[in-house]
Amino acid sequence: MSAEIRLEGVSRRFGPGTPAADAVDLVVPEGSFYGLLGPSGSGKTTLLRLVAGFETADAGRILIGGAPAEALPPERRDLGVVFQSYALFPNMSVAENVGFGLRARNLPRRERRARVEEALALVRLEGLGGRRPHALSGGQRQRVALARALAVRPRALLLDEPLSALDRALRAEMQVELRRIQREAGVTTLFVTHDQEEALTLSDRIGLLRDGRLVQEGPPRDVYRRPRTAWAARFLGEATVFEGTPAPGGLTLPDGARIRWSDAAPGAALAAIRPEDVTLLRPSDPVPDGWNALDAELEVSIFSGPTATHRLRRGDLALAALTKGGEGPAAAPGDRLILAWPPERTAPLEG
Amino acid sequence: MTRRLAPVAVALAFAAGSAGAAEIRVLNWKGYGTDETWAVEAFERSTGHTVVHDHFNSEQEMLTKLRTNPGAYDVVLINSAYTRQAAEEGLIQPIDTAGMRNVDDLAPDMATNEELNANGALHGVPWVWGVTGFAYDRREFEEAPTSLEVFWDPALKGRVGWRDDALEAVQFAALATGQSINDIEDMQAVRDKLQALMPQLATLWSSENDWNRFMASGDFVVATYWSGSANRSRTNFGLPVEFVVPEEGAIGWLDGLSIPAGSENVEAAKAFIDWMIDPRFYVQWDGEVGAPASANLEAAAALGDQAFNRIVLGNPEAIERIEIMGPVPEETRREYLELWQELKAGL
Amino acid sequence: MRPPPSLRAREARGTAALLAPAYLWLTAAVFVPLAVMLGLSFLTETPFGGRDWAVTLGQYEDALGKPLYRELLRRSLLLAGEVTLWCVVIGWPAAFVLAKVIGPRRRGALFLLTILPFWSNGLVRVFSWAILLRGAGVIDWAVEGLTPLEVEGSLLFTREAVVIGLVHAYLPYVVLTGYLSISAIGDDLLEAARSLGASRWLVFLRVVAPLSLPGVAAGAALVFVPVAGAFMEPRILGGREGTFLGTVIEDQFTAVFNWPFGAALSFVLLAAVLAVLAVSAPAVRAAR
Amino acid sequence: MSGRGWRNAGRLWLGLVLLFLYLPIAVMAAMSLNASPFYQLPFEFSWRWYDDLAGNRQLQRAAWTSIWIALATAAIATALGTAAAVALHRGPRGRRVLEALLFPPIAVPWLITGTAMLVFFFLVGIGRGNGAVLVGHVALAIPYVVLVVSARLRALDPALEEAARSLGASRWTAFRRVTLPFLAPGVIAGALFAFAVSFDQFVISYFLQAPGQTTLPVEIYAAIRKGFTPEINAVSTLVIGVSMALLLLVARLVRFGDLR
Repeated sequence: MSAEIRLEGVSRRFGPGTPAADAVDLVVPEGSFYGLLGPSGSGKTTLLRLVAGFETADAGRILIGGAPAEALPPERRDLGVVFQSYALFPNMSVAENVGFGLRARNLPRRERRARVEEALALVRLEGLGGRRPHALSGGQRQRVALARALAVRPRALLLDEPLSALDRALRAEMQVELRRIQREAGVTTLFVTHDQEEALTLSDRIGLLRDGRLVQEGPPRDVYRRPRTAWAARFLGEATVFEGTPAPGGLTLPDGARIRWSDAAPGAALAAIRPEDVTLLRPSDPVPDGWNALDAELEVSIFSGPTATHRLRRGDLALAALTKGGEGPAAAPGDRLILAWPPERTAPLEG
Repeated sequence: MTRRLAPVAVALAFAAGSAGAAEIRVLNWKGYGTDETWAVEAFERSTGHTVVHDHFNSEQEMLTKLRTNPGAYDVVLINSAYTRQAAEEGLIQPIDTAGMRNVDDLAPDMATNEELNANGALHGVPWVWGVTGFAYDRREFEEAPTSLEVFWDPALKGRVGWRDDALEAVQFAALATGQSINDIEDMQAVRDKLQALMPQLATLWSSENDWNRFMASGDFVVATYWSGSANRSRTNFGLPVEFVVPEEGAIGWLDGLSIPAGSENVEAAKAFIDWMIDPRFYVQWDGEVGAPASANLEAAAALGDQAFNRIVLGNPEAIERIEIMGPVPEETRREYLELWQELKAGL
Repeated sequence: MRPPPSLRAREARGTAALLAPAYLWLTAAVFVPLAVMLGLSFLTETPFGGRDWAVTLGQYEDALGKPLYRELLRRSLLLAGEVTLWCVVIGWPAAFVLAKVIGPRRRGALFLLTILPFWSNGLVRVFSWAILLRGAGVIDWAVEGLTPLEVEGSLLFTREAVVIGLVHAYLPYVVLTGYLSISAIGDDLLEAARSLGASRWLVFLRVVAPLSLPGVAAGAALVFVPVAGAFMEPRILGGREGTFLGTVIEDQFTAVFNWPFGAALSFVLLAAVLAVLAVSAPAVRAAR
Repeated sequence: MSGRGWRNAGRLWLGLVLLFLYLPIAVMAAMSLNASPFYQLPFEFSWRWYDDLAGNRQLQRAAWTSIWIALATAAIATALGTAAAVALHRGPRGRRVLEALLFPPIAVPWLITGTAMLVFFFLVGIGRGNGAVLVGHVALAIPYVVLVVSARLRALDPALEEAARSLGASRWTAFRRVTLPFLAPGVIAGALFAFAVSFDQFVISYFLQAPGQTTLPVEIYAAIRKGFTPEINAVSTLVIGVSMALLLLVARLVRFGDLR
């Protein structure tokens, strides 16, 4: 019953500045959990509101389950929306909130009550039906908002940064809950957030959005392993970006060092490496053959429990390496070390 | 001392005159004779007509109501100073007094008053007349003041009252500077006189209610007032006040009853006006409530000898000093208003 | 490639449908008549009863030129400013107490009790003030009875009496609009501010005041605007001190038949009042 | 000063404000029971003015006319005003102009608006009568309703209506079941304002009334010209008494307190 969400060339501009959406093509496969990730002001909420019908596109088509929806008013799009502020109706009890959509669809009272109980059970809030929203905790309010959206068995679920208002510990727990509930309901979900860890852990597919343009889309692992641009590399996780002149199988840094990668990307002048893929070696240690190796001067090592972060410098190039807490050569700031990593870990960038 | 009129007697007198029951709409000040319930009921019983009242609070509002409601009124009270203007604007129609029994008893000089007979035809039946002089609280004065100068008496600084009306203020100042109210030459003298009056004033009154309350509570001890109202303050409200026609002269006014141009009940209107100038109506009105002097000599004569109007307005020497208010061109009226506002604003 | 009858167009039509009844009614009953009066203010005479009239700017030359009317405009704006100031100073804290200190059970009743005085007849209220403020009136009797103070002379017929009468008539506007905007400020906001160590006064100043300013400013405008044109309270309570532009405008309609000048004066007053609001609006926004 | 101290100071302040608001009304009520027609002290209890009032058919008729016109005005002005406030809240183009247009009916002295209406209705042929009076009253009441409801609307979280729409409620259902309950205090305050503007409206009624018809303020204003009798205080005291009872009843029904 769940449906695919498809955006084709969707644009929306608020006045002269950068467009909120610039010819965006995006597909949320049926039943999947799609994380739309972007800094604030990137237009991600606008995209969500365009799908929900609270905004009207200047151009482009929005298809839900293959049917055009851009001319439909919000109430006829059959979508469940969870707002960042939860937007629970202050003058209604939890049960009335969750049952609101069912009442709008004129379901008989008996069935309505059953569906409300079912939705509350799904979010583990049985028995709280009589409470008023302002008598609930943040986590509870968030789950009521979810139950309300799911109760109508929508064709798709739209979540606008649903966890941002929660504290750290509760957020981690709710991430797991959210994913469980979505799987059980099997509903197509478009989820908007600026928190990359949340996007990576929850999503089947993620899309990176910048200034209204979809920079990259794909499974989290692929997008993380093979960012398309320098911005994507730096925005999603941490990365060291090398800039040089193209060379066969890699590129040559201004200071002559060679960076090799295994993909077929002739002519690429930029490449990125994740700090966790780098192994730190003493100059005297042997470098496995075929690996990249750069020597640099250690500036600082930051120990943070399970891992340690190392900042190094090579001329005007800042480099970073991440090692498990206890491992890595004993070195003091100012020592020279070798950063080594296999070519397949290097990600050539388009621009 | 009030003698209840036998309704039957009244009914007989008017039975002949009624031509089909009509609804007469009267436009007048509120509580100024025509809307006395007993008078209206007596008239309605005897003629079968019904009487409905609408009120105004200034002559300008009365004229505005006539201008914007052609045909809405059948009888309207107009001060003789405005009758000519209303006639020229075509707001009121000439009155053929045939069939009006009491017209013959009207005081000749009033019946032929040139203002009421604008462009040669009777436009306003003289009804009541009176004087604007002043009244004082007799408990506050050893001997009765007789001159307007009492308002400028330094001993009474801050304890005198005037009406908040530019025309009346200028006319009183004219009298106080020896000029005629209908022909004021020396406006500078008027301005200086009024300038000197300002510090003397406790406040300005603009309605009978104001006057009665300010006098009763001692806010002022002497204030300009209308003779009819002074009569009411004594009879109806029992205030210890005496009315005075000042030596320098007083502002006389003559109120006439007119029939608006668009009226459809002219005969019924004439019957009502006839009843209003009937001595029996007047004596009861004066006795129970207190009224200005009647323009009907029979009615004036029918008053008891203790009646206020007979004592105060009866003596010829006082009448001599009264000058009836004439029409004032709009331009002059605005000039007086601006002067009065400047004085009040202390400029 | 715009979608067929786009949502935004349908939304705009919906909004227009909601606006239309109220604004058509206002147009027919207020704006057109006032436009007629505005037209009138450019004539020499009221075109009734066959008077001849001509188009002129004379009315405005007098209204703005003559010292009497300029002085009265100044006094009227000052009076309106003072009354508005008193209403805000008295009404704003009262609104805060009503919204945040009084318990929910009694708040509804007290909220309505502040509206009730509006329903008593304006004239009777003003006369009641006349009774209260008169020398040997009820207040004097009470003050002399309860306190050693000796009240010399009466407050009646002074500018203070007019201010008291007007503050009494218009205070509820500030209390109510203030209440409506303060009650919308979440308690959690106040608690957060208190938890950060702000004293009660600082909370009012830094949190409640800025957030409720738009409501109170709207209330202040509802006071300032009509008070500038008031004529009943000044005339009855002001005595000789009671001459303001409002009373002069009334005279043009009741003492003389000079509608054009009366209209010109009121449009000058309206322009002055709107100018003051336009100047104070940014100040209010800046204060937030 | 401790928290408790400040709260009591606050309650005292509100108490003083209410005392100030009700002082003249108390005097009015007292004077309606005082025998002297000119409010002379000493106070002498008497029902005299209430007896006169019972006999005064004209004043009673005026009071009833005032009440039903005020109720009609409140109903119409509140409906139109609330709709306009909601529309304005959506920020249509020209919103600033539309909001500025609300001020002239409040700013221009009612004397001018009254005369303007009289002239215009006369020219257009509507003429005078209770219909014209109602048109005038509603026009003066609408701005107050719009301003009061807008003050409340500003505090409304826009996502609420959007949430309802997304759940399948049409624009009207969403407004009726979500926005309106939140607006209740504002709408009721607006209605009470509208009632007050009409009930206490002298100028417009005076100009637009047909002969023979009258409303309470007009009756009182005219009576004041000629020996104002405390009968007027009696009818005003009765009206205040009735409306106070009515208001407290409304307060019971619509618990303003907890409607955030």
